Amino acid sequence: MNCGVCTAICPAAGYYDYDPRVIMNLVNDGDEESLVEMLSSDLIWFCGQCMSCKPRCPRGNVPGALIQILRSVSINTGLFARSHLGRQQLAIKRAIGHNILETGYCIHPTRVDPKLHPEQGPVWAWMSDYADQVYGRFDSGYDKSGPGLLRKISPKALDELDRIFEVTGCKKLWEKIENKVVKEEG
Amino acid sequence: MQKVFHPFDPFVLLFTVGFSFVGIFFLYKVIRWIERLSQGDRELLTNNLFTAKTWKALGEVIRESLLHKKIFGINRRLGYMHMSLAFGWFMLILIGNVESTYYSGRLFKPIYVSVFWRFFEPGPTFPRAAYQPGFAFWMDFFLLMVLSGLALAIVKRFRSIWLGLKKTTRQRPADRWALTALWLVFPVRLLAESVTCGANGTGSFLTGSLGHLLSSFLNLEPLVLPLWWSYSCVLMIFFLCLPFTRYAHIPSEAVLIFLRRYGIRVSTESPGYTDLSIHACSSCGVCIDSCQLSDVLPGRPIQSNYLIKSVRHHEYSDVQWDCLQCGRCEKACPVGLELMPIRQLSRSDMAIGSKSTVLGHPGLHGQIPRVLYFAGCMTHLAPSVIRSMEIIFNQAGSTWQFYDSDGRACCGRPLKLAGQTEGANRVKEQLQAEFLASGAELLVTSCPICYRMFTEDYVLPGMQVVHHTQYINELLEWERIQVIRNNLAAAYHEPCELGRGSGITNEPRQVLSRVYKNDVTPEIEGLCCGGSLGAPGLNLAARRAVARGAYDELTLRKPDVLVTACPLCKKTFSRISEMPVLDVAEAVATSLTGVSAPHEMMSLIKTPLKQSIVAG
Amino acid sequence: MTKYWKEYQKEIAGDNYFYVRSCIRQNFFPGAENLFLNILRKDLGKKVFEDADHTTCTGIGYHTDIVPLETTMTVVARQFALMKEKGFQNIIVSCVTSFGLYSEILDLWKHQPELKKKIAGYLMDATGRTFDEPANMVHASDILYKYRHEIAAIAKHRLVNQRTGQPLRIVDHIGCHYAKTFPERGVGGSEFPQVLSGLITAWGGSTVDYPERRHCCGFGFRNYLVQENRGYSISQSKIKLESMQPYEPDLIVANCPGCAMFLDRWQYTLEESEGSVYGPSGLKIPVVTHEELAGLVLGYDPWEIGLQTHQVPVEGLLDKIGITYDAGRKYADRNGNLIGEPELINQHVC
Amino acid sequence: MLDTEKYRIAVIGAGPAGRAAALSAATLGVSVDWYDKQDRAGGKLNEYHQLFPHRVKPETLLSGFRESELPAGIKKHFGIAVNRIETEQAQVILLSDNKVVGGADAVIVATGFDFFDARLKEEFGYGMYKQVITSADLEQILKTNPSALKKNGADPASIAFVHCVGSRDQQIGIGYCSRLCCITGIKQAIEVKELYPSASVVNFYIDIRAFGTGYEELYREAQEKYRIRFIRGRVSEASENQQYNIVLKAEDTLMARPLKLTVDWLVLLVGMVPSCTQVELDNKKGVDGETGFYDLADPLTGSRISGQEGVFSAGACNGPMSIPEAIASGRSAAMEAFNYIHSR
Amino acid sequence: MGLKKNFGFDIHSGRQIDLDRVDKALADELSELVGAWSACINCGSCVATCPAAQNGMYNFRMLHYQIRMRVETDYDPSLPYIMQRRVETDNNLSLPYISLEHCLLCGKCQLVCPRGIPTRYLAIQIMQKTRQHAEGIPSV
Repeated sequence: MNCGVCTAICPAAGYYDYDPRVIMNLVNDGDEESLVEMLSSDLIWFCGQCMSCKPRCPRGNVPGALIQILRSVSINTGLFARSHLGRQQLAIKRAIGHNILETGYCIHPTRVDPKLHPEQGPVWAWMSDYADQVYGRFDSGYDKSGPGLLRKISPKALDELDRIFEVTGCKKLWEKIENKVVKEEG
Repeated sequence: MQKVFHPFDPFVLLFTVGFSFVGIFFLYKVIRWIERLSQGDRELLTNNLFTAKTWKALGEVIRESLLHKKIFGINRRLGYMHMSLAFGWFMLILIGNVESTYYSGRLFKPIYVSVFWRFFEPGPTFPRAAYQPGFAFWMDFFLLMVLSGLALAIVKRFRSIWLGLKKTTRQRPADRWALTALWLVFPVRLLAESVTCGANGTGSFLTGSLGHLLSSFLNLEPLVLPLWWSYSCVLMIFFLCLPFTRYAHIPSEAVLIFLRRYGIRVSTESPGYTDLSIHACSSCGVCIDSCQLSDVLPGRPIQSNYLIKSVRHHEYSDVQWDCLQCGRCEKACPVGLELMPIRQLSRSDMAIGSKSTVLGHPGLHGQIPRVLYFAGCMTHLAPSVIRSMEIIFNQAGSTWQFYDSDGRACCGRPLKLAGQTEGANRVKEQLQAEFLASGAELLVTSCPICYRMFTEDYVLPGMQVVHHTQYINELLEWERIQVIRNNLAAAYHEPCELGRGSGITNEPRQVLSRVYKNDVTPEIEGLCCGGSLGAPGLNLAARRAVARGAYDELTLRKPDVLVTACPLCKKTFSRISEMPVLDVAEAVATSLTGVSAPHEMMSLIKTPLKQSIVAG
Repeated sequence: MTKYWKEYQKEIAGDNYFYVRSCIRQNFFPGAENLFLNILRKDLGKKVFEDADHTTCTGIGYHTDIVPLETTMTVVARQFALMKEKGFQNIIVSCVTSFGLYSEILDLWKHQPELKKKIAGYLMDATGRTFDEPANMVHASDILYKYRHEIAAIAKHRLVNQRTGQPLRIVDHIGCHYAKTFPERGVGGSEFPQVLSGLITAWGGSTVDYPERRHCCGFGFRNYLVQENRGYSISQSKIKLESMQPYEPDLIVANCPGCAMFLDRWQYTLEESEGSVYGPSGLKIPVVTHEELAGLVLGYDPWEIGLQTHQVPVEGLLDKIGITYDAGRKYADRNGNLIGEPELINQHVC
Repeated sequence: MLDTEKYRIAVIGAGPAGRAAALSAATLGVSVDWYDKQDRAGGKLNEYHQLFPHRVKPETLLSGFRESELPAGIKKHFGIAVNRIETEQAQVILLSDNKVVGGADAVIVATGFDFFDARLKEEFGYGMYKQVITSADLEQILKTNPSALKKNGADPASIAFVHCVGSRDQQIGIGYCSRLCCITGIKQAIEVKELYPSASVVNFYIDIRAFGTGYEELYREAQEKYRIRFIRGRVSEASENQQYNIVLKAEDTLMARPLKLTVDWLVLLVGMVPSCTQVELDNKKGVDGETGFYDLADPLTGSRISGQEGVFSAGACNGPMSIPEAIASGRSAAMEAFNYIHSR
Repeated sequence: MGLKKNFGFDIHSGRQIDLDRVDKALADELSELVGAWSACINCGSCVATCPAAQNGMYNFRMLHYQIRMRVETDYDPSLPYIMQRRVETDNNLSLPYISLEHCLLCGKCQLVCPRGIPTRYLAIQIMQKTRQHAEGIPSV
């Protein structure tokens, strides 16, 4: 009913030229052309996935979830590579994706380079410089097999993860992202 | 006993001061006016100076500035009032001058001599005195004439209707001073002369007898000088006020007449001429009378003479946005001022330098059309008019194309009417080019506003511009289309822009005479429907009231239908009309032989809009 | 009878938990999770099991749209499988993103059994494991909420300013994915969750209700991970900090590792880039997680629970509460040997 | 000539609908037993300040409730809360807490409605923040002591109204539109503006549903004469700042931009829900599962409650209704009940 | 403020309208002149019939709505709102002025306005007043 509660509390709407309500409209209109236009644009990549919109919508819709769907459509159709923000998927995949399969964690101290993350501040720089001592202080199991803080994930577990990504088609998706973006960028 | 003739008395100084002030002031003014003419206009002036035009102008000056012929046309008494004051006074000066010259024998002498001649030469002490009574008679005669005019003027102040004016102009302080002075001038002169004559036993039927009467019961000698003093004094006051009051029109109007005869017109380029025109307004109040808003918004100073005052005294007010720019006042103005252009100029003070452009693409296609049809933006709100034109075009078998079928084009006049000359020109340039590119020979428009813009501002060599009424009229005359006459009575509402604005008055009525049994249009100057684009400020209620007033006038003679030739007028009337309001095109399209207009259109046209709304 | 979310209490299992860790928490609050386990095991005497083989839930990948839902589901199913194999039914999730994701997955399976079957198939293909849904699934902060009074009973410190005797003014920040997606999974629903304010009040502090209380910290996944997008992230935290500033809070508590990290780090970044400093008398506002808060009141050594890994110094807070600490051991390793210190940030004058 | 004296119709509820039913039945010559849980007639009318759209005092209607003006045929049983109706051999039996309090040939239920409990929309903070009130509260304030709107002695600077609180909202399981909140908001906005001309008054609406005669006119008056601002967008979140003002977050959907506004008072235009003292029937059929209002056998023309003999209903217990509508429905219910008895 | 470190991204307040601080001057002045405009119900008839609006360069409803709601119109009302972008206005003229330059003042909007708002006059007045405000001319 276009009441705008979603936009009202949407962090992205406050920061970007972005309006979840309007996205809902465009999808409801179901006009092919404008849908393609939208999927090829930055528009769908602003959302921060905080889901603040969910508990408010008087019609029980979830704009945030809709965005997820649009994004996966955009990636599967390759339209994502047409927009600047869409192309960022490659960088994210190379970072997070590879973290997951290689370490078993989404992020790992060895992979958050203070130089690339100045905003993390000097304490973080210190932590990664002295990772072994700092993390080791809190858990002797750090980076070792067995349970504990940032334990080394066993090869078996990593292999299982890998298989899961294989069978559930995530690997294919990644290839698509790689190829598409590389092609786009010439 | 021979008296040496060197007439002088201190009191004449007063007059001389005032008179020379006026003289110098206007000398300066005239120079400024001419300076501030555009190059082209100045050339016009010099080229035409020694041609018959000058004589014609002189004639006009006598006709209008002295005899006020036009005002006579409007109302006899009013005419006489203005004439008697202007012409009478002029004659007094003239004869006074002749008389003084004749007796003094000097052609060149101070002006005051002739003005106060009666003082210097009250009695027949000169040779050829025999003629003196003759002069005296004529002087008295014209003095009487002036006094009678004055009487009327005083009546006008208090009972203007008796002079055929519903309203009279409101005064500014300076005006009051001048007015009082002017009113005093002649009675005082009468007294002064009478007393002088009485003391010397001279004078004619007016001064003589009054003097004789007065002398019968008081000693006049001591009164003589004081009275002449006061006469000179009021003259001075009047002259001193004159340049700053409406009385500035006395000299200005004459100058205006000459320049106008030379073909100079109001324009942004010639501020001098505009300023002159503004000074030439006598604020006689004729414009107030001709204005339909005088009744609708009583007391709201919208009318032209107020506009001119505000411009002249730099007192801009939002009020002037209310003017409908129907041009009735312009037509009625006895001084023939170009009131509409002046108003548009005054509006352009707030022009914002519009970047308007006509959007979209012309509905041109394929082969070159002979006729290019330009409906106009307003016509798109009256689609049955467009439909009618289509029927007519096709019936006439003319090769035509619909230029603004996408409803995006605008002629630019609305901008012009709002003072946005610049934007208007930009739009003009654009359309002009596209029209010419179309290669059409004839440009037919359904909108008088566009028509006026096309004819007045556009330059379209090799392309004839007509309003659809003209076009239809020709089609009928050449029998390219035929109509069946019905036995209804129609009244024709003349759109301001079409009739007064563009002088197209006959064609529509000729067309109607073929369609309707009888024409019951009242014989009045065309009224504004109130929908005008000229008046952005006017609120809905006022517009309705104007429309209502015009509608009542138009339907006095009980027509069956009201016919007009402007989509805007049609819309405006439709909203209040008890009877169908048609455009000429609709009237014709629904009476054609050989083709029948679509049913829904017939029904729309047969029932008044109001009813069909109720029904629907 | 009408029920109000505010009074809503969810079901929280009492013992025998299977614990899954959080990527972000391990990285940025390395002391927190072990502290939590210790509190559970030592202070509360509960049974908690941590499986060495459990992995990330891939949540960040999922929310950055590089990992499809089905992949994530299967990974989560694998965690459930591990839980089943170890014979547990109650799962504690450390990460709020994971928690939201687990909730979503369970909800989807509830409504689409065939989807659950499909995932079971995938898991079988990939790992040969089978799984059951947990009987009870809660977030770590829920546990602390459940036992807040017990903790209060054995607490060494109260959240009271020792100098003034006034309760500390504490801002609670609930991770968006804790209850906004599934209000019934959060203590007190989505608008005014009790889970942290419950702890605060139970331990003697007072919560601050400020206009932007329910606003997101601004992680926004891709909006932080890609450097050029980070303006979004920091601007959201700024909105919150600006809004809470007039209340002069002594402390921020967050149950979401991401939120805690950002509210902590962004204070540094905002000072560096804009010179704006928040908190009473221009000292920044310390940010702690729910475990750390519990640890503090229970009297754990601030350096052993990792408070030195916060960018915003906590000493001011410790002094207020009256916790004694050995400044010398702040930057030491587990054997007490000093290691290098982080460079001091250049203090701006504002 | 039929002897209608012996026909007995019970009317439950003494609001506008109940009164209309009772009077009409009496006019038909039937003997009427008139019940109400309160010991005075008028129902919610007693709590209102002004009635839209003509802004008359409710007293003008209440006057008709006076003892003296009741026809002889009506017997009052006020102070009795009938909360169950059973039907046995074409006779209705009225029970209050399982105690029989009366019987009749037919009964007209006119138990009216309750205002939506705004605490259920907790993002607006009703019950938490002092400065957040409902339209019902505001009506009381305006009636009893308008100066209560002043904030520490000063005139309120700004007041915001939120439409559709407890209407058209899946989150709280209320799908229907209460229809009358719009005009209430407009009316109250005008009243507030008249009291405190300096205050800026804003209405946050989704659709303005000014369906009744004179409603649209009042809407326009509010805009043009009183300069009340209407922002198209629903308030999403209300929170309190240190000065105890309410900070609103909404979207101006016409500009497609989120907005923030701080106001002295937030008025929630609460919708209408079935009365909590709604009478219980023999079977569930009589009540609409969705809305909880009574379910009519023939909603287009009739007022007989489906599923139970001899039970009719009138007024807002059938769904949101304006006072004139309720009165009309009361009359028609009486007529229909009469026909029902007569045709037995 | 001391030296600023650049972290490779910008922090900005964003596009949330803060109704607590908006410039009321223009709106109030216009309300005095054309009180009727507050009766607008945003039906869009004016834009539907507007020749200048046809190519989306100009949206009168949005424009005067923004002024009426006293929002600094730093957004181009002519752009479809999903792609609104901040617009740099030259010679510190506010946006209505810039976009009103597309208005042809044809007055069709006035004929179709269901609330009878004198839109054409409104347009002219907005042109004037925004101009005056931009040039700092005290209004008459």
